[in-house]
Amino acid sequence: MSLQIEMEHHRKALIVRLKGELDHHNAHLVKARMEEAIEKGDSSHIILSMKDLDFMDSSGLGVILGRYKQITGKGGKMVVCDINPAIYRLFEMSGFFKILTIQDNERLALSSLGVVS
Amino acid sequence: MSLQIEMEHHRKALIVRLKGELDHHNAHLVKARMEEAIEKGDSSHIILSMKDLDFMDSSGLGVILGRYKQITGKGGKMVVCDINPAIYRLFEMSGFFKILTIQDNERLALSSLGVVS
Amino acid sequence: MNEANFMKLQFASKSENEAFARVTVAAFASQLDPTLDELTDIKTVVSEAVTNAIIHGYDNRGDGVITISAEIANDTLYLTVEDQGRGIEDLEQAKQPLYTSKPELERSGMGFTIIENFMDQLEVISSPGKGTLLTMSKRIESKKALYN
Amino acid sequence: MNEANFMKLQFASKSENEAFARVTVAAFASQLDPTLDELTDIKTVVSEAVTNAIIHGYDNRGDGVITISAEIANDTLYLTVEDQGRGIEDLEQAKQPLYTSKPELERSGMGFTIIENFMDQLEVISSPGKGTLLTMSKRIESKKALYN
Ligand SMILES: Nc1ncnc2c1ncn2[C@@H]1O[C@H](COP(=O)(O)OP(=O)(O)O)[C@@H](O)[C@H]1O
Ligand SMILES: Nc1ncnc2c1ncn2[C@@H]1O[C@H](COP(=O)(O)OP(=O)(O)O)[C@@H](O)[C@H]1O
Repeated sequence: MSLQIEMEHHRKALIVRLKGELDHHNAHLVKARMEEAIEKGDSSHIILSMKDLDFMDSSGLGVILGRYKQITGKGGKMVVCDINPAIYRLFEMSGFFKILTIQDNERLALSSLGVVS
Repeated sequence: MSLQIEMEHHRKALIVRLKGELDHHNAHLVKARMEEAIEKGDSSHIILSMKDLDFMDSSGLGVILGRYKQITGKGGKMVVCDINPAIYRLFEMSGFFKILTIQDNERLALSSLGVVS
Repeated sequence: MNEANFMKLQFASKSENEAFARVTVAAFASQLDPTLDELTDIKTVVSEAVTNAIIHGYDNRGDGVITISAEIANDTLYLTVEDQGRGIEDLEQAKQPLYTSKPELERSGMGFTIIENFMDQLEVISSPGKGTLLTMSKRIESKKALYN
Repeated sequence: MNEANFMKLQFASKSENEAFARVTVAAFASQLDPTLDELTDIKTVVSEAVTNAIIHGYDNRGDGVITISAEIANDTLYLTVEDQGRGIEDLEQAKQPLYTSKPELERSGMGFTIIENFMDQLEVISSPGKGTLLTMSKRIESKKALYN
């Protein structure tokens, strides 16, 4: 019932892997960790991997939207990958697909950003 | 959160494998299924395997004691095997080891009864 | 499983209880033998309603009490989530997709929309200064129905 | 996690709620970051107390109400389990290992003994015709204490 946040810099992309359950209780952690990495790091883009995210509610939508605004404000892009069907429905309902790019997995996300090694 | 009961006749022994959680809610099922098998079958002994039993409380102790009395009343023996530490403590607390034989696994249980093929 | 069953849960308005509330309602609802998707819907709805009570109802103070009740009657789960917090002034506005009164907290404004989508029915009763009561229901297409 | 947290749960005296009650209290207690052994102890104790309320308190009728309360203060879990059932006439006898008033139901008479063993403290208040209240506590050797 807890959340783990894993981060990896890959060329110009910051890969963020969320594992466990993302809700209001831990959304501020995701915000703080990502905000810091975006400000300090030299990544232009964010890849958000939800492969091992078992649960997410609208508090997750809020924190993702916040980071989307942050990275696009710096001229970067955000790609979300490995979304399970339940989270897909939340994205759909909120019209996120109009602004977010989604990809099946990290590899495709990287290549869509043109940062594959 | 439910219980599965698997039964197998092996020579003169009835092997009963309990899987899941054994409590008051389903103890009567264990009683009914085992009672029937003991009465109808031609098994002299019972081997109770708890390898995949994740939870048991004192309702389990009651139904085991009941079957112990039933099989010994017919001159048979009862061997319990693959007990996890939590269930071991329940057995210990209730003095069950004075009457029940325990073995590490089914194979040893069978050979202790002298019914290995 | 056909006789009505019920439970009522009360807990402190602390964010660590959001996961606890989800697990509890899901454990209760599992008596209806829902699919994994249905269970996720229910967990999400509980999470939305409880989070709203904490953030909006009690302004993130941990000293409020949140009450959940659940009843299973035939194949339907009836659910209520209640707080004695600040209440909602304009309910129609609150229910608009993407509307939030706390954008500074990075709220998405999607809570009510999600609840309405995932449940068959939602009724909200709220009085400013008194609190908010959500009454919901969801029919579970019980897998067991095939055998009974 | 150091501020006190609490929850209160009420449910119908039906045997399908035994597992539900175990899961709920375990989910709440998990905030103390207990070991798996400690969590199993807590689940077992809840199972014993709730089963007793159902079988003995309410004589297996499903129309009674069982109330559980739990509080976490510092590193200790405080737990109560209450019914408004038949009550216990002779408490000393009831607590004897292997004593049961319902041997015909294959009860082992080990419920109270297990509760006393698995919890640090047990107090029983019971009045015949009125009901039974168990008050218990257990200190959790929090793994988190190492880091805080
Ligand atoms: N329990 C509540 N108490 C007070 N206000 C609430 C409550 N639930 C919802 N609201 C109001 O309704 C608005 C919309 O809620 P919701 O759709 O869940 O979005 P969000 O929680 O992201 O703001 C909230 O911003 C708040 O103003
Ligand atoms: N909630 C209760 N209401 C009434 N009687 C109870 C209750 N809990 C326990 N008792 C009495 O105490 C006895 C001992 O309980 P316990 O040690 O749990 O064994 P068991 O449940 O196997 O009978 C019971 O047989 C019953 O007579």
